[in-house]
Amino acid sequence: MTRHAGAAAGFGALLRGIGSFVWLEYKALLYYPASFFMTVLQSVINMGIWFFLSLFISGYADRYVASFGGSYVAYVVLGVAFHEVARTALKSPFLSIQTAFWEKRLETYRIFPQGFWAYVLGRFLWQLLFALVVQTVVLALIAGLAGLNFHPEANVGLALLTYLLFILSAFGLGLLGASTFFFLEVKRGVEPVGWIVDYAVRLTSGLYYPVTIIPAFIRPLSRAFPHTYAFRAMRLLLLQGAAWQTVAADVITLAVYAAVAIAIGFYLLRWSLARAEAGNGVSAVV
Amino acid sequence: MKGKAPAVTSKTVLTQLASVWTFGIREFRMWRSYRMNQLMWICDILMSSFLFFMIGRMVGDQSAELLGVYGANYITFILIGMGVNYLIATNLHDPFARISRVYWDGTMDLYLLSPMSIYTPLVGLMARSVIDDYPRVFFIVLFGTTLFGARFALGHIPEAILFAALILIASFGIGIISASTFYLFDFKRANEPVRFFIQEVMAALVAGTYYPVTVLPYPLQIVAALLPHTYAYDALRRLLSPGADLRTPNLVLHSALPTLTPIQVDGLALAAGCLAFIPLGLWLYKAGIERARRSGTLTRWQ
Amino acid sequence: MIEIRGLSKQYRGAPSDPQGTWISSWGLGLWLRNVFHAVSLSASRSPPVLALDDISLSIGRGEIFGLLGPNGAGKTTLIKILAALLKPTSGTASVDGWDVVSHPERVKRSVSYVSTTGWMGLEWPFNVDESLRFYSRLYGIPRSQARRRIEEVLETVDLGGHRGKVVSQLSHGMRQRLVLARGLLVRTPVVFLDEPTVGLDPVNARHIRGITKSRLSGARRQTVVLTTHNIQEVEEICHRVGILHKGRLIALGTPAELRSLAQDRLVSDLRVRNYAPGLNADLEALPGVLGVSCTVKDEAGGAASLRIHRRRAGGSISDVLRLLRARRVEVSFAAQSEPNLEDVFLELTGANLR
Amino acid sequence: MRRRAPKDDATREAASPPEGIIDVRGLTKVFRVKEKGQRTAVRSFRAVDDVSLRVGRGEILGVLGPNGAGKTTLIKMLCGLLVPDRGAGTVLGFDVLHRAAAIRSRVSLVAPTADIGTDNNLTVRENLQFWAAVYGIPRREKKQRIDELLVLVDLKDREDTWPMNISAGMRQRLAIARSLLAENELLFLDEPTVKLDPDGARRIREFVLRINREDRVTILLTTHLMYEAEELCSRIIVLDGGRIVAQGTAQELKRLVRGERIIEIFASGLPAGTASADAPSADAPSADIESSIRLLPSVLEVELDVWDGAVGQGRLLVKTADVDRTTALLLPLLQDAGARVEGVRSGEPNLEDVFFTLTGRGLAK
Repeated sequence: MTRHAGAAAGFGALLRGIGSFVWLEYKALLYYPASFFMTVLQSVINMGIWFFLSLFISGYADRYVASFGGSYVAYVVLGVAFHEVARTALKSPFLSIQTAFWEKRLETYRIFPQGFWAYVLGRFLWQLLFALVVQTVVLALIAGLAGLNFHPEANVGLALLTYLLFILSAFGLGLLGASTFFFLEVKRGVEPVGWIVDYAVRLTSGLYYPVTIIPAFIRPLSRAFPHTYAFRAMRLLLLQGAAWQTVAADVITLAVYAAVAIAIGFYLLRWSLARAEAGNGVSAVV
Repeated sequence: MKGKAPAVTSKTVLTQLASVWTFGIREFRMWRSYRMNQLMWICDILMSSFLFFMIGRMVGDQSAELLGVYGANYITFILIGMGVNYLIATNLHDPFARISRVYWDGTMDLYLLSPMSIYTPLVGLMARSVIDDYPRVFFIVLFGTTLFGARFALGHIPEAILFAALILIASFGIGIISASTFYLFDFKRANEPVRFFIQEVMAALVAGTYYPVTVLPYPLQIVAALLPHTYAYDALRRLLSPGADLRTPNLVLHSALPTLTPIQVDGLALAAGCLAFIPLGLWLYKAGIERARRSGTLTRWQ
Repeated sequence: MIEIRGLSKQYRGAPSDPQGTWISSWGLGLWLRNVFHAVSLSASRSPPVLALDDISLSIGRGEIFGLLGPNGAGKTTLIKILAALLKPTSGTASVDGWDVVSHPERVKRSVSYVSTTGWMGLEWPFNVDESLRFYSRLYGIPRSQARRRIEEVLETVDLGGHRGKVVSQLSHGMRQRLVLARGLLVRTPVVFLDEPTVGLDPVNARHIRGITKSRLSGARRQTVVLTTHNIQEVEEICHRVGILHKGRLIALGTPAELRSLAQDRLVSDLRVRNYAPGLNADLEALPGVLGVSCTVKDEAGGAASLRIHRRRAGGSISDVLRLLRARRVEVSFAAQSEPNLEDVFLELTGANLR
Repeated sequence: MRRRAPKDDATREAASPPEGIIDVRGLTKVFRVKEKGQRTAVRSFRAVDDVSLRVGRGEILGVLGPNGAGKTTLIKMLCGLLVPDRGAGTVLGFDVLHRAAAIRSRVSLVAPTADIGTDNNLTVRENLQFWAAVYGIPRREKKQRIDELLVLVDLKDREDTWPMNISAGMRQRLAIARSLLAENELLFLDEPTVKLDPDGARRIREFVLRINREDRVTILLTTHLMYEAEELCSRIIVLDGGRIVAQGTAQELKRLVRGERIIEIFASGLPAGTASADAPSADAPSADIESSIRLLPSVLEVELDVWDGAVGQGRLLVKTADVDRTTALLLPLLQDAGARVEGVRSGEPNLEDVFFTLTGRGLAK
């Protein structure tokens, strides 16, 4: 019984810790409002580039996306918006650990019983909310200015569920990547998991062009990443107005992917952290 | 030590050049100790080229109608755009980053406490683009032609080199302006607004790296006319793409100056950019240093 | 309170490859190299570093224990192990009855760890007050108590007047006090202070020493372990001292006990005029003189400072003075000091008298 | 090593300064600090306030003060890295306000963190090569000068090591070697021993004295360590809150501390008498030595305590207002009287006491 009470108290402490880190990120944003503005602008520009590029070649490309509503512009814009959020989730854990490590805050957080996990989760939560808001605004902007042919009977609820599972899968991969910070000692630059996923996703998951035009020998690679299932399901649901039966397999795959990736990622990160403390520690100076 | 006083008292142009050379050597050593990292950008070039190769597959081989004056090969069109971006990356990005670094690690004080010109550390950076950027341009051409079916016209190589030099100088001017904001306006964060707006916002969106400027709404085309990038992309694509048209006007400024050929207009616009940005950059940089000398913000430590 | 038995810590050596140290690689090159090191047993990693070598020690409740040693002696490593931030390679350690390896979470609840070396890991968007509120939440201090405790520690470290300042506006000394305040928020049985006064001017340093002595050890009855390479600090506030050198505990005892280790030594400081080269050799030839170090300040006037290390038995300062008088060297000042901990340290490690 | 001969344009543009290498009056610097908070406010902060000082050729001047006293700000103004708000004067004969660039190219600075100016991508020797080019040292002199400096700072055997693999003390010496490359006659050392362990700090101090003595480098150094200033500096100025609160030699400053100090001397061969049961008589030799000590300047009180009359073993306590002067005279006097001094201990005031006396800031309890 005491064990349960202890676990509950620990969980409560973790939640308060997460809240504190969200507060910290919020203060950081107020401290440098310019960087907030620049981040938003960057997202708008990135979307703008892909919008104009897809507009430029839409005359040629529309026929390749006939099964997704037939508009290449809508196809790309939707993909980019969703991908940016997933990318945030993918990169967040590693970047959080890296930043805190070099600012010598990581060790400080280890002083507190739940500090490390509160930090990783709190920062992830903040960045996710931030990215969601920004990408929604950007999407609304494009839809308002140029018009996107959303299907009038789209199953929005299922699309949102898919989106959530997609983000969770990416976060699981992110935790996996973050663990390389300690056990592969990737202290600078980028980590391999996120890097490989990012590259492979851009090339094979159907983000910028349908999977069908990829050479057959590369195509199997696309099945290894949650993005492929998520992009297909969300585009079918929102642009084609597909029934839930069409995307059920994708959604279930995503759910399994999310559960497995988060479990493995969490376990590996915990293990690598323990390994680091048995070795050279988690501070920048030894 | 020799007792005889050296004849050289104030630094001559030659000794200033020697310091520039030393900065270049140092850049090379740094590059060399990070040499494994070169693998990363080779992967990067391969990935980007492959990405646009795939997008190009949707366009197909018969894209003369799409590209208009820029010939008929979409991957060539893209690779020239990316190549120019790689070529000017160091010049645009590193001056600010380097000034920021010498501020944070305190070396700016020591640089000033020497007979060296205040511009030497910046000019030394140009060496970085020789070892860091030029090979990228080479690799993107190599991969493009061998793997992704890009074709280049070889009839105007000297003119193309001239245009490459012009955009290098102009971008260096923008780089110095960006660096001078560090001291002039106390932009001490990683992101610097001047470069951000010129490069990441305006140039990225409207100069036409991935699509011709003509696809943009007309007001954005006017914005594009203000950027040196636009003219570099235009001229280099016309000069290097097979089947390109050297005569038909394409940009806003081309139509405004109908008596000159588009290439001539591009050249004039780029030269004007160099003449405007370099002196402005040097002046702002000096003003920034003087301002920091008054406010005591040359380096982090006080 | 703290029990340490046979504690050792070995760091994996950082590769010191002359072309591209670990810090200079990132991305693909770094991954490949690290994977290679991970799978290859014969990889040419640099040898491991033994940071702590078989340390045994026990520290009682309410004690102020000083860990003295030069840079790189292993002081910080020991403290980090005791704070459960690092696991030992072998040996055991327990803090307040909890083993640091098997119960790190309990140990973390029993200790405050204050490290002020280098960049202190403060939160730049927060001001002093917000920082302490942030830390009190991470410590899980109930909201109802947090306010009172924050006021209390602000008063202790004398930052009450600066509560609205963000980190970038604080001076170095204030930042150090803010880190100390973080450690004081919880009333743990043990407090670790890692170089609490390094780089501070005497006023700030004394303030922190005062807090350590009167507040932590005195009023709050906390056990304090502090590391320092400042000898006066140890003599001033520590009940007991351990001297670490190259990872080994080479001496342990009260400051007075340790001083007695160098009991047979005396150090005489003389300031002279008309110093002439060659005097050193003659002085060293005197009975009981172990060594003479001399710094000449003004060659023309022959003004110099002499530091003479002597054995207590055999010879006396008179011999020195007589020799100087014979050489017409004018003594403007003479002082003889009892060995202090610095001399003990130098005696034990042989780091002076090269 | 020999200083380079005065540079041509230096001699042409400014008559060689007879009044001192540094001669400044009324230097003042006010910083405007942005208070970023709920509302951004600008607060001004007087970092250096009306400082006048003069440094002669070959001198080591110490600037002593707590953190934030304005030491670094003062140095930066003297280097030409910071424009003073008010004040005038010359450094190396150049006007501090209008010829800052000329000053900058002729002085050297070692910053408090040794890592400033040390590039981790270059080895020890390559670092010096890099800076040699920055300082415009002719190619043919470069190698020889670097070799000499490496020997001087005792880093010859580490010349191919990466800076991060040598100790903090060695990096500090590398920084000093870097500053000596330019062979400037004026060197600013900003807290040269901060963050070093005692042994490392001692080596730096010995080294500072050596370059001052052998290379005739004029040095201005800042520190907040009292004994360091005392050991190194021919003159010390004490800075607090941007103002000079005292200046003089270490001895002069110590004299400022009011209150008595005690010199304790253990000796044999002292004339017995006082300690014996007999009433002190005028003809006893002990009374004689006591009274003659009492006649020495600054002596306030004398107490002789002989516990072994046979060999005259005992202790002499002298209370004085000026330890140095008394000691200087006391020791020969005792020797003349045939006493064999075995030990001297003096409660000498250190500069820390001076500092507290001057700034009126006691211990923060």
